[in-house]
Amino acid sequence: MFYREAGQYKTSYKEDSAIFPILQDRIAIWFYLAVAFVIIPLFGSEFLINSVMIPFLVFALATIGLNILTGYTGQISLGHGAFMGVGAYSTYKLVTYFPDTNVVVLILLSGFFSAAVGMVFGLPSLKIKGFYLVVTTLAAQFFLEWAFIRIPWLYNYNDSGAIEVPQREVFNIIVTGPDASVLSRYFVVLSIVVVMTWIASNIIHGRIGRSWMMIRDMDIAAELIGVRPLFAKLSSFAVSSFYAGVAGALMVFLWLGAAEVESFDVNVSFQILFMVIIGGLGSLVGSFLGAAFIWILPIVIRAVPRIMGMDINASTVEQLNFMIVGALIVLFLIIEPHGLARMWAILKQKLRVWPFPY
Amino acid sequence: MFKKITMGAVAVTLAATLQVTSASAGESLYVPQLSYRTGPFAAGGTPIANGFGDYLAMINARDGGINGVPIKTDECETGYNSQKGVECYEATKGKGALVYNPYSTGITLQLIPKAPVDKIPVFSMGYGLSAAAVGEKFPWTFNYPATYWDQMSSIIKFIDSQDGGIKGKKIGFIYLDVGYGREPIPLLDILSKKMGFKVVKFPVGVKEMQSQSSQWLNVRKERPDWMIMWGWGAMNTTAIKEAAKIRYPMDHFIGNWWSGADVDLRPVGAAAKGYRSANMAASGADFPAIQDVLKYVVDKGKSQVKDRSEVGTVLYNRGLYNAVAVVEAIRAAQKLTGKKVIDGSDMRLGFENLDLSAERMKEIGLPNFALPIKGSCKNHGSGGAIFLQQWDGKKWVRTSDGITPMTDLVRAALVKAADKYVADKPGWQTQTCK
Amino acid sequence: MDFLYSVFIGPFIDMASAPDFLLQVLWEGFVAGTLYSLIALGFVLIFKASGVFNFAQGIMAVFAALTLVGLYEAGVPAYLALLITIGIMALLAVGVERLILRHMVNQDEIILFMATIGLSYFLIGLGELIFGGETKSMITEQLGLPTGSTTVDVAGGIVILQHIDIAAAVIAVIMVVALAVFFNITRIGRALRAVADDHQAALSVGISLNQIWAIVWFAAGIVALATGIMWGARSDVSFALQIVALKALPVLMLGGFTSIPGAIVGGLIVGFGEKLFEVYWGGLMGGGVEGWFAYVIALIFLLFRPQGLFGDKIIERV
Amino acid sequence: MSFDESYTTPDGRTIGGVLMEMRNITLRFGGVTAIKDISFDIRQGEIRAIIGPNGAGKTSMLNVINGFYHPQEGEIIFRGETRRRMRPYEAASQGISRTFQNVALFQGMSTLDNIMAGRTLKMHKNFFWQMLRYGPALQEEIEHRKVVEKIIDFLEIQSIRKKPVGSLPYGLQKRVELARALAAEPSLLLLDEPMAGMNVEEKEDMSRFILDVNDEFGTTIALIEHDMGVVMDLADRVVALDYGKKIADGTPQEVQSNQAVIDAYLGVAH
Amino acid sequence: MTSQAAPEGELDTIPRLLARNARTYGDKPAYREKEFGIWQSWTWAETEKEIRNLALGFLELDMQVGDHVAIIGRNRPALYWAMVAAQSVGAVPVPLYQDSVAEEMAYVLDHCGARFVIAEDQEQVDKVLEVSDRLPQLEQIIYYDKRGMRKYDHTRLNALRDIQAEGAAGHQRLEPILAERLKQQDYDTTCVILYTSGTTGRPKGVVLSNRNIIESSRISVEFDKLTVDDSVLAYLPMAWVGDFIFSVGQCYWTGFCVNCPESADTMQADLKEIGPTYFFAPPRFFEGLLTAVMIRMEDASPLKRKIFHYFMDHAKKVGSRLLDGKPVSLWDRLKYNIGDFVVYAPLKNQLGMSRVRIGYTAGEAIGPEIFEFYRSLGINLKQLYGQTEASVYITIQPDGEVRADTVGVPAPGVEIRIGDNGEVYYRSPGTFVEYYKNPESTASTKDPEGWVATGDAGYFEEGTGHLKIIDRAKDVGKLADGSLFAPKYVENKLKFYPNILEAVLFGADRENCVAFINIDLSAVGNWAERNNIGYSSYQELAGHPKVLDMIQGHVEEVNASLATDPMLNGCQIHRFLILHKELDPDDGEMTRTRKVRRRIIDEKYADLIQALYDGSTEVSTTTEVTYEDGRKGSISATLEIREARVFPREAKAA
Repeated sequence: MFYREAGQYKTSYKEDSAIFPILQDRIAIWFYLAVAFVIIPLFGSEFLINSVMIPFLVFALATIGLNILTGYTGQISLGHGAFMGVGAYSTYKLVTYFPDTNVVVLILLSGFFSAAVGMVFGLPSLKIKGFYLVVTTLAAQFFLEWAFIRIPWLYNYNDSGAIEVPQREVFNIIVTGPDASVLSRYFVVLSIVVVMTWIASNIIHGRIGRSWMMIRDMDIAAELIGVRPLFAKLSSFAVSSFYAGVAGALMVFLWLGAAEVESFDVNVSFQILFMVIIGGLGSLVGSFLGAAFIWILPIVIRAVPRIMGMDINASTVEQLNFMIVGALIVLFLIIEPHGLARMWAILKQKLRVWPFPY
Repeated sequence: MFKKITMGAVAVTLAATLQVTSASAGESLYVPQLSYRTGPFAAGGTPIANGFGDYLAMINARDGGINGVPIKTDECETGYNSQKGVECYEATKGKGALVYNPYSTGITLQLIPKAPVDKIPVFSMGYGLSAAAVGEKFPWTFNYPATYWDQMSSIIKFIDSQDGGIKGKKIGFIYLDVGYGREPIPLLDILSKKMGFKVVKFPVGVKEMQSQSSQWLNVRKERPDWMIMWGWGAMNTTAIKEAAKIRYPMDHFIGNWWSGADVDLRPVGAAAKGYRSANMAASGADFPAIQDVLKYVVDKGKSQVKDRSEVGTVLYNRGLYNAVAVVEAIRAAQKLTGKKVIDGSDMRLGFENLDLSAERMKEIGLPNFALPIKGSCKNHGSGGAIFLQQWDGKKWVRTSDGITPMTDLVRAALVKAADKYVADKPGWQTQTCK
Repeated sequence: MDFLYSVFIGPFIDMASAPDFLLQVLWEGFVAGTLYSLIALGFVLIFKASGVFNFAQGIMAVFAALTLVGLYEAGVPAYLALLITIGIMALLAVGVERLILRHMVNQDEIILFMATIGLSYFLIGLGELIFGGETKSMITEQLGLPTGSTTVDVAGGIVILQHIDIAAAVIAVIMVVALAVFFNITRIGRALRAVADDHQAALSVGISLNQIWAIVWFAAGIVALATGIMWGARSDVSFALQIVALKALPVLMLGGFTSIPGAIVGGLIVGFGEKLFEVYWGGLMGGGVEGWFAYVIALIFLLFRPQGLFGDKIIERV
Repeated sequence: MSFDESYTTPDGRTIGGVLMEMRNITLRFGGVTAIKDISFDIRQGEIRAIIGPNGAGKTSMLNVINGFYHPQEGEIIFRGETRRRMRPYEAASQGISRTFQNVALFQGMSTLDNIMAGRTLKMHKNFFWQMLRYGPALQEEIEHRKVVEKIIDFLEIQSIRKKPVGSLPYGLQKRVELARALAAEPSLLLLDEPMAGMNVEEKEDMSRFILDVNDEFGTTIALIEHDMGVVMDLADRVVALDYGKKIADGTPQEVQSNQAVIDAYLGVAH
Repeated sequence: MTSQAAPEGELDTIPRLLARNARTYGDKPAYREKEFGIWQSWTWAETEKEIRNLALGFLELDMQVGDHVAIIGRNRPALYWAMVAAQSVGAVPVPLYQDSVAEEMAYVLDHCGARFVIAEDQEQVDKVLEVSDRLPQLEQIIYYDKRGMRKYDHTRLNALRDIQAEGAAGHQRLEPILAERLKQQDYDTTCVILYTSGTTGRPKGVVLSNRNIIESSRISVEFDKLTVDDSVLAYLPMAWVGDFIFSVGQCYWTGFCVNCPESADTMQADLKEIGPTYFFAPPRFFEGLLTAVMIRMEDASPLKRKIFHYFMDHAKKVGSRLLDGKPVSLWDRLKYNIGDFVVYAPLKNQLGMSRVRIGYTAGEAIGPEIFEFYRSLGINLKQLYGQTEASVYITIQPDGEVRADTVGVPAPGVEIRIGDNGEVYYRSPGTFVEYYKNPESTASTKDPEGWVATGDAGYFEEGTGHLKIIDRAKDVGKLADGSLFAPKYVENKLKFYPNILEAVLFGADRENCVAFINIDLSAVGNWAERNNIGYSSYQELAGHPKVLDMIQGHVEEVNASLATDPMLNGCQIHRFLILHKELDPDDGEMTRTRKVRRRIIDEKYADLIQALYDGSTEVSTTTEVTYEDGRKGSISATLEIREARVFPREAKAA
C-alpha cells in the first residue's frame, strides 16, 4: 500500500544490486534509524533503554552472528553463548592490559579471539554434518564454560570469579563502568550494532555470503562449483563467532557491568538459537525481529498483570511466562516455520502488490 | 506489523513505569523484593521470599507500617539469573527503592557497582561479596550478619576445637562452582597455611548438582577428615545423599548456612543424622513476632506459603530475619534523619547504624532469635557470631553458641580483597570512617 | 616430566593400587551410564518413528516424576499415582501429536527440534505452576523400590552397591527387552519399524501415522517416567535434572540416532568414560571435567566415524 | 580418422585434439564395482555423449571426471596432466563444470544468485572489500554481473532473473543450472541428463542451447542422455556403457548399430 | 493542402532535430532499453554519436539517397537509430512488422525494393534469407544481435556494431559526404514509408514526408503540452504509424525519452519499472488489463474486495469529474483522497501508470466501462481517431471533453467533412504524400484537393462537435428490410464484456442479425473455476451450456441497448453461437493488428453461418488450424446455436 514502485528503474548494476533497491524501503530504514538514534533517546525511559533496548540490540547482534552460521551457512551451533563469553573475557583481559586504549576498539578486537576459538571448534564441521554438529558445538559450549571457571587468569584471579567492568572513557565520555550514563552506553551499542549489521549485510550479499549459502543449500554442488568447504565453513564460523564475541563483550561491558560464567551458559546458546529460528533463518531483519520477540515478549508478559492491576504473584507470572513463551514458540513454528522474517516478507509483499492479493 | 507489536510492547512497558511511579508518590517506604520462586533453586528461594514478604506484611498489618508509613513491596522474579536480576533492578529502581536484597551472589556482584551511582544500598544478608563488608571501600553495600569469610573462619574454628585440633588434617571443601561457592576459597587458602591443614577442593558445576557421584568418589579417594560444604539448592540434598552412600561420617560434614535448610535434609532423613550446618537465625515459630506473622498474615491467607508448617523453617526464618534487619534499618534511618519517608541515602545511614542487640530483638518479639548485629561505618559485615545446628534425623537442633569468627585475620584479608576490588576502578566511591 | 607421569602413569598406579575403588568407580560409571541410556532410549524411540529430535525428553522425565510425587503428596496412594501418571503421559503423548506434530509434518528437523524446546519450556512452566518449584524427594519406598545398600568385599576393600542403583540397572534392562519385544513381535511395533524405514510403506499397510506418533510418544513417556523415578530416587526430583538430560546428546551421537543398542552402548561408554576420567584425571585440570568430557568424546569419535557407532556408512550421491 | 588431428565437422565446427582421457578407470563402492576398466577420451570442442541403461555407471563416470569420486584404479589425463585423484574444487578450478541429474540448484537463492554462484572461482576480492561492499569488491561484483547477464540473455531467462529458483518449473530449473555451469566459463562441460523429465518443446529448446553453447563458446561438452534421438542429433561421438563396462565407442551411427548396445537397450540377458 | 514553412528555422528533418537535441538536451536521456537486467541508457549526445557512426557505416556500405532500408525487429534503440541513420544518409526507412511470416515480408521487401535490411536477430535474418532469392534488389542484411550468426555466410551479412565501427573508423573520409547528404534534405523529403496492414488486399506503402511527421508531431505535442521530461514506453510494432509518431516524431521534436522493454514477456513489468508519463495503448490492452485486475481482485480476501469495490464505486462517481475539473463536494473529495491512498494510487502503481500524465487509446472503440475505470482512477486517458495516411491525427479529445462514445474534435490543423454516404473525409498537414508505387490507390483515396477518405462512417454529434464513428464505411450495409447494418458497432458493444474476446456479426442483406462469439479464455476460465465448472480445453469450455447461458445474457443486454438506438435498432442479434476456436491471425482470420477479416470468415465458416440462419439448434463442423510452429491440423466440433431475445423498436425520439 505504501509502496509506489512505478518509475523506480535501475540504470546500473550498482543500483540494481543495492541492498534496499526500493525507495520506500530506504525511507523506512532511515525512519527506523531516526527512531533508534533520536526518538528513543529523547523520549525513552531509562528502563526502556537499559533493560529493553540495549539487551535487545546486544542479542540482535549475537543473533546475526548465529544466523550467519546457521541461517546462511546451514551449520547448527549451540556454542554461541560460550563464544559470546570468549568475547567478553578477552575484552576484559585486553582492557586490563591496555587500560588506555579506546574500549570500543578493544571490544571489536576481542571479536578476533572469539573468531579464532570459533574456527577451532568449527573444524569438525568439515567432517560432521547436520544434527551431529550440535554435539561438537555443545562440546565447545561446555568446555569453554569450564575454562571460564577453571582458568582464573581469565578473570584476573578475582575472588568472586566474576569479571567486573572497569570505568573507561571514549572521547572523555564515560562509556563503561557503573558511572557510564545509560545514553552513552546505548549510543555505543547502537552504533556498533548498526555498523556491524551493515557489514554483515555486505558480506552476505557478496561472494563470501554466496559461498556460504551455496554450502547451506547444496554442499556437494557448491564443492563441484569450486567452493572450498574448508574456507567457506571456517570463514562462516569465524565471522559468526566474531559477531557473537562482540555481542558478548557489549553484553558485559555496556549492559550488565559484570558477569559470571552463567551469563554465557547453554541457556544463552538456546536463547540465541531461538531468536534465529523465530526471527527466521537466513535473514538479517529476522535477527532483529527474533531478538525483539524473545527478549521483549517476557518483559511484556511480566508487565501485563502489573498494568491490569491483577494480583498475581511474581512466580506465577514467571511460570505462565514459561508456558506462554513455550506455547508461542510452538505456535510460531507451526504457523510460520520460516520465522518472523518470512511473515515480514509476506507482509511487505502484500503491501507491494496491494490492492492485489498476489 | 511486527513494529507495531514492538511499539505496543514499549508503550506497555512505559505505561507500567509511569503508573507505578505515580503510585509511589504516595507516602510509603518502597522495598523491592527480588526473589526466585522458579528455576533450579526455587526450592530455597521460595521460603526466603515468603519469610521476607510475610514479615513486612505483618508490620503493615499490625503497626500500619514503620512509624506510620506503610511499606510497599514489589516482588520481581529473578529465577536466580543475573540478567533477569539486573532487569528487575532496572525496572524498580526508579520508583524510590530504599534497598535491594538481591538474593543471589551473582546479582549482588552486578548491583554493587550500581549502588553508589543510583544511591540505593545493596543488602546481601549473609551472602554476596565478602570484601563488601569493608565499609570504607564499599559505603553502599552491607552483608550483615557475617561474611562468607567470617563464616568459614568460624567453621574452621569449630573444627579446630574438635578431635584434637585441625593441624595436619585434611579438609575437603565441596562447593557449588559459581561465584558464591568460590567466594571463601581465598580465606580457606590463607587459613590452611596459617593453621597447617590441607585443603582438597571438590567443585560441583551447576549442571552436575544432581549427579555428584564423581565428586564423592574423589572424596572417597582422598579421604578428608572433615568436609565443608558451600552448596545451594538441589546440590545440598544430593551431596548429603552421596555422602551417606559412601558412608562418610556425617558428624564430620559441615555445611554453611545455605546448606542447612529443612528442605535439603528432609529427603535424606535419618541417613543424614549428625550433619551440621551453620546458621544465623533460629528455626521454629515460637517467637512472638512470628506468631504475629501467623496471626496477621498467614492465617488471613495473605501469605504465599503453601502450608502453615513452612513458617519457622530455616529459610523462612532467614527471610524473615532479613526483613527484620531491613525494617530496623529503616527505623534507624528515620530516627537519624528525622524524616518519616526516607530515601536510599538515608537508608544507607540506617544500615550503618543498625543495632540489633539482644534487647532490641526481644523488643520486637524475637528473643534469642539471632546473635546481635552492630553495624558501623567501617564494618558493614558486623562479624556477628555464627552458630551451628545439627540434624537429628528429623529436624534441626541448635548445638552451639555463637562461634565468633577470627575477626582480625578475616578483617585483614577482607581489607586486602577490598583494596584489590577498588584498585582497578578509577573514581570508585569510598568513604572515610572515624 | 612430572606432568607426563601424572597423566600417563599415575592414574594407572592409582587404579592398580586400589582395585576396590576402581570397581566402585566403574560401578558408578555403569549406573550413570544406565540412566543416560534410559534418557537416550526415549530420544531414539521418538527419532526413529517420527524423525523428531525430542529435546523435551529430559523435561518429560522430570515432569513425569514430579507428577508422580505431586499426586502422592496430594494424598493419592503410590501405585494409583503411578497409574494416573502413566495416564497423564498418555494424554501428553496424544496432546503432542494432536497439537504439535500433526501440524508440523514435513518440516525441517531443526524446526521440529525447536518445537520440542518450546514444548519443554511449556512443561517446565506447567510443572512448576502445578507442583511448585521446590525440590521433591522420590517416593522410592512407597513404590516398593529397594533402598539401602550392600557392601561387597573385594580385593581388600569394599564396593558399596546401592540397591536403587541395582534396581535402576535391572529396570533399564527390562525396558530394553520390553521395547525389543514390542518392536519385533507386536503388530504396532512392526508398524513402527516400518514407519522408521519408509513413511509411505507404513501408510500402505494401513497404519495411521498419527496413531503411531502418539504411541511412540507414549512409549517415550513411559521411558521418561522410569528415568524420572530412577533418577529421582538417586538424587531428587527437580527441574535441575533437565541439564543432565542434555548428556543424552553425546550418548546419541556415539550410538547413532536410530539405534536402541547404540543408545545403551553409548550411554555406558559415556558413563564409564566420564567417571574414570573425572576421578583419575580430572584433578589435574582442576576438576569438573565431567561437564564437557562426554561431548568431547563424542566429538572425537564422530571425527572418525561420522555416522555413529551403529549407523550405516554414508555414501554421498549427486 | 586419426585421433590426434583436428578435423572439421560437416556443420563447420572444428574438433581439436584430446582434451581429456580416461585410462582404465575402475571404481568400487565396498564390494560393488560401479565402473570396470573403462577408457575413453574427450576431444577439444566436441560434444561427447555417454549412454547406457540405468545403473550402467554413467553418473559415476561423470563423478569420477570431476573429482567427486576417486577411482581405485586408472588415471585421468586432463590437458596433458595425469592424475589419480583430485578434489572437486580442483576440478572446478581446472575448468570442469557440470550439471546434475536431479537439479542441484541452491534452492534458497534467486536465479541471479545461482548463476553468480557459478562465478565463484573467478572472484577474488578479499574479505575487507567484501565487508565494505565498496570499491574493488563492488566493482568485481558488477563485472561478474555483466558476464552473468550475458548468460541470462543467452539462455533467455530474463523474466525469472530475480525469482527464487525453488519456485520455477523443472524445465527452467534445468536451464538455470546450465547457466550456472556456463558462468564458470568451463573448458569442459559435463551435463548429466540435461533433458530428463522435459517435454518435447523443452527438449528442443535445451538441445538448441547445448548446440549454441558448443558453437558460440567452443565449449567441449560431455553429456549423459537416455533419449537416443537427442543423442543422435547432438553428439559427435558416443560412448556406451553397460554394467560398468564400455560396450561401444564411436559416431552416433556406429554406436546405434552396435549389437551390444542394441542388446543392452533391449535388455537381453547377460 | 497549404504549404507551410519549416518551423523554427532548420528543424525540418529528423536528423536536424537530432542535432538540435544533442545540442540542447545533450545530457538528457534519449533512449533506455532494459537489457542485461538494467535499463541501459543513452543520452541525446550519445545517441547522436551512435547514429552518426551508423550513418557513416551506411555510407561505407554505399547506401544511396532514396534507397529503401527495411527495418525488422522489436522496439530497440539500435533499430530506431538505424531509421534515423538511414534518413541521415538520405535513404528511406521502411519498418516491417516483426511477426510477419517470410511470405508477407517478401511482398513488402520486394514492393519497396529494399537494398538493405536491418534485422534484429537470427530469427529475422532467417526469414529474410528464406525469401532472398526472390528479392533481386536486396544487397545487404545487417543484424543487431550476433547470437547464432557466427556460422552464416557473411558476404552479404554484417553486424550493426561492426558497421558502426567501420563508420567510426572512416569518419574523416565519410564525414563530408554525410554533411552533404544531410544538406540535401528538406521538409518535403520522404521521411518514412509505412506499410498499412490493410484489412483487405496487399499492404500499401504510405509515403510520409518530413513535413507530415514533424507537423503532426508539433501539433500534437503542443496540444498535450509534452516536454523533454516526459517518457514513453515503446512496445507497439515499429511498423505502425503510431509508434513512429510517438517514438520518433514526438520524441525528436520534444527530446523526451523512449524506453524499450526487455522482451514482450516482460512488457508489463518493464512498464511498471519505467512508469511512463505519456502512454499509448490500444483498447484491447486496457481491456485485458482491466480483466486481469478484476480477476486478481476476485482472489483477494473479502475485506479487501469490499474496500476495493467501495472505493472503486466512489471513484466511478467522482473520479472523472475531478479529472475534468468539475465541481465535487468537499466530502467526496476527501473520500476520493482516502481512496487514492488506499486503492487508486497503489493500483495505478501496480499497473505502472502512476506517472501517466496523458494516455491515449485509439484504433477501435473502447468500452465505456473500461474507459471510465481508468479515468476514475485519475489516469488522464483520452481517445483519438487517426490513420497512417493522416500521420495519425484526425480527431483528438481535448482535456475536459473526454468521452467514451466519441473520438473527439478535429485535431488542430485538420479539416473534416462528412460525405454523403456518411464517410468521413479529412485534410491536414499530416496527409500522406502517396501510396508507394500505387497511383491508382492514391488517386482513389486522396482527391486533388487533398481530401482523404478514411473509409469510416461517422457523424458529428450535435451541439458538441464531437465526431462519432460507427463502422467501416464499406461494412455499413443494409438489412433486407433496408435498415442500417453496422456490424462493428454491435461487435464492439459485445466485446465490452470481459467474457467476450471477439464477436462477428452477420446480417448484411439478411432479414436479421446473427453472431459468432469468441469467449475470453482467461476471464471465462476464471469464472468457471469459481463456479466449479470443470473443463480441459478451450473447446470444451466454449461449448459448456452454462457458458452459453452467460453469453446469452450478454447478447440480450446488448439487444436491449440497441433497441433504444434510433439508427441501429435493427441490428439486434437473433441467434448466435460460440466458436470452438479463437480467431487467429495465423489462420488468416484476423489481421496482425487483430482486426477481423470478414471475407475470410465468411468463406471459412460458411457452414456455421448457414446453420445460424436455417434454424437448426446445433451444427457440426471441422476447421483447419495452424499451430505456432507452422504445422497445420484440424479440429472438429459440434456447436450449439442459441436464440437470443430481441426487443421491440422503441419509438423514435422526435
